[in-house]
Amino acid sequence: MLHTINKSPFASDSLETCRRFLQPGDSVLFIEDGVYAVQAGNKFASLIETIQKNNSVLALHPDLGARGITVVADGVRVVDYEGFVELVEEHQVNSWL
Amino acid sequence: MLHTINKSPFASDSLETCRRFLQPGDSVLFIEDGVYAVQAGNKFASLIETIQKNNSVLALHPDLGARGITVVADGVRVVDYEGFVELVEEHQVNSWL
Amino acid sequence: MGNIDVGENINIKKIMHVMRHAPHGTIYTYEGLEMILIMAAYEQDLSVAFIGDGVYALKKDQNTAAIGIKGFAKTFMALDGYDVEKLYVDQLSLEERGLTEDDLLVKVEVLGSGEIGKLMNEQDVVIHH
Amino acid sequence: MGNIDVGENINIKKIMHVMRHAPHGTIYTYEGLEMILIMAAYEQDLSVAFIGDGVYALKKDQNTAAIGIKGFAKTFMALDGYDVEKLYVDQLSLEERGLTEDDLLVKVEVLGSGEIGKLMNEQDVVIHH
Amino acid sequence: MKIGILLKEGPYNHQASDSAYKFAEAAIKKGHTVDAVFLYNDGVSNVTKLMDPPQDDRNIAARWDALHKQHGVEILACIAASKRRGISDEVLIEGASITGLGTLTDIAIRNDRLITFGD
Amino acid sequence: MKIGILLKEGPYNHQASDSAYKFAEAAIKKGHTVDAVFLYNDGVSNVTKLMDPPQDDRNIAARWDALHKQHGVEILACIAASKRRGISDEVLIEGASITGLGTLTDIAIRNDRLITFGD
Repeated sequence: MLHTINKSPFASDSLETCRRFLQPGDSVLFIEDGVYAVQAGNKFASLIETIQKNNSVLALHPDLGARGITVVADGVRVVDYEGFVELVEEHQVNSWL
Repeated sequence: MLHTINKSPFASDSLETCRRFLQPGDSVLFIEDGVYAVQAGNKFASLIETIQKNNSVLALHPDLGARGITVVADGVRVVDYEGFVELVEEHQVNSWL
Repeated sequence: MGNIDVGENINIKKIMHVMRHAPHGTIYTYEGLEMILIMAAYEQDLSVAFIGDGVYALKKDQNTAAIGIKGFAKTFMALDGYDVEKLYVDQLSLEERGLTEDDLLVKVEVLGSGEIGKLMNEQDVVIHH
Repeated sequence: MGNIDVGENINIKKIMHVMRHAPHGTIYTYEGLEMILIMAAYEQDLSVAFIGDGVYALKKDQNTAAIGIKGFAKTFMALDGYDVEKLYVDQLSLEERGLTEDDLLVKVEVLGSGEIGKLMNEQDVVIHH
Repeated sequence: MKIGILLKEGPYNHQASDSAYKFAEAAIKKGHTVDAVFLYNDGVSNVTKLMDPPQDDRNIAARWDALHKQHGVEILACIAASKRRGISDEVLIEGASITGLGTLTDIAIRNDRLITFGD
Repeated sequence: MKIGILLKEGPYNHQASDSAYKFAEAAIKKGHTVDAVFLYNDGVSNVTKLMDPPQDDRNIAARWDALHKQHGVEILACIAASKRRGISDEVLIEGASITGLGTLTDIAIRNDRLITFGD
């Protein structure tokens, strides 16, 4: 399953809530304001590291760029909309709103 | 100053953020989904107690009733819209959105 | 409908609705419920999960008269009559909010997040409200 | 306008705009900025505080071309030309986000929440965006 | 006391409209003047006359219209925000007008209080 | 692959509209069929032809209209949600229609994927 998270983890509980429901092998894609979660060096760094033990973590490049995020946490894969579509080809989608 | 908070403290950072900016003597009024903060026995009980050392804490009765909240944390004053207007008579307003 | 053999009914989809917002502050729960009631007529394999502030939707004693908004909490009690019987509530979400099953209007299955996560994972469609 | 003697100018109001949302995910910061630019023409005592995700509005290197939304970060650099000079940034909000003053597009005053709280308290009007 | 209201969310989707209305009603009842309700962001969608909720529900646009007609409260939608969202004179309720942000500034200046409702 | 999209927020105020559009565009470019964009909650406000943003900005309604005309993507607004928010045939762009939630159920059933964008 592909989980998308579109809200800033500082403002919303989406990330903290979603992570409890992840199954091993699920992917997590950060989009829109969600991408702030993977900015290198912020207070969610260790949470992102923990999630990566069982899940791949991705972030949408256009949204990172729009927000001036140039460096992402280790191991986070950056994809564009084409990559987003590929993820949707592979998985059913669970958009955490 | 009267601070109003209208978001659930579980879903949003409004309460945690607002509290850092409170000045002694300011009042805090919980409205809409904000009233979940003062439901007795939830995980924000000690935060509400701390805030009450320097600030009065109020909650809007119509919003409590709509959400089935029958018992509020100790010391929280419950007001209706008339009481809300009285608070606005006494203070400038700072609505944390 | 009872149990459906998916092998013989390839058009039966597993659809989970996830209630994530508190009621009344926003319309998501209410319009979500309207969606569930319509979908119930299509004989799909529907379930509803209440997660985070979504558990508040089921709180007893809601009375919206004084805010001038239509109440709908009791409509959840009618879901059973529409054969929507799979109602899952996230245990930690209840606990953090100082709530227990006794505070809820309808009979639900209280599950750990791992169990709900597993059910989510089996769905064809997941819709958050 | 420089310093205004409030005693002689009872119509000068202290108005603080509070930026609380990240840019682009919602329009609040952008339409907030439009509001500030108009209000700037009215010679009131304006200030802008950046709190929580609001600090992201000032982040350098924003390029919105690939999301198809108009960028506006640079408009904050123009505020000075409108005599909106009181820009306050909450220190803890920066720190939690792994940011420093060097990451910001414009020169601001970085203050503790107590200091910003005191300034808020002196306002006639506070508008959150 | 003279009070201005700033409303930043659309009808039904957020409680902000309802809270703002209930507050205005209570303030008027206590003898205050509610000078204006200024609609910003999605708030501009409060005043379309095409709104047609179920019969047993409140009609939010009609309620603002009545507030204007009965108590002289100005109901004002920001023009820039309205244009983005498809609110124009064509669909506006009688009691509302479209205006600029300068008017909001005037409201902030001439009232004793400005109170915001939103998300 | 056949893909349905559910869009739950209005234009401009939330990025959801833009994300949904960019996703649809990319999916079509990769050879997939985007069957329909179903508008729910404030999402119904995406398709008013009265939308009139600044000239240097995107016109979100016109963009949905073009997506329908160029790629046959059905653009559908929920009738109950539309009525609450003042979206009716009177203001609808040509490429969109108003329909019931049953249609969304059909979309969920007949597509390989249903992906939601919202707040």
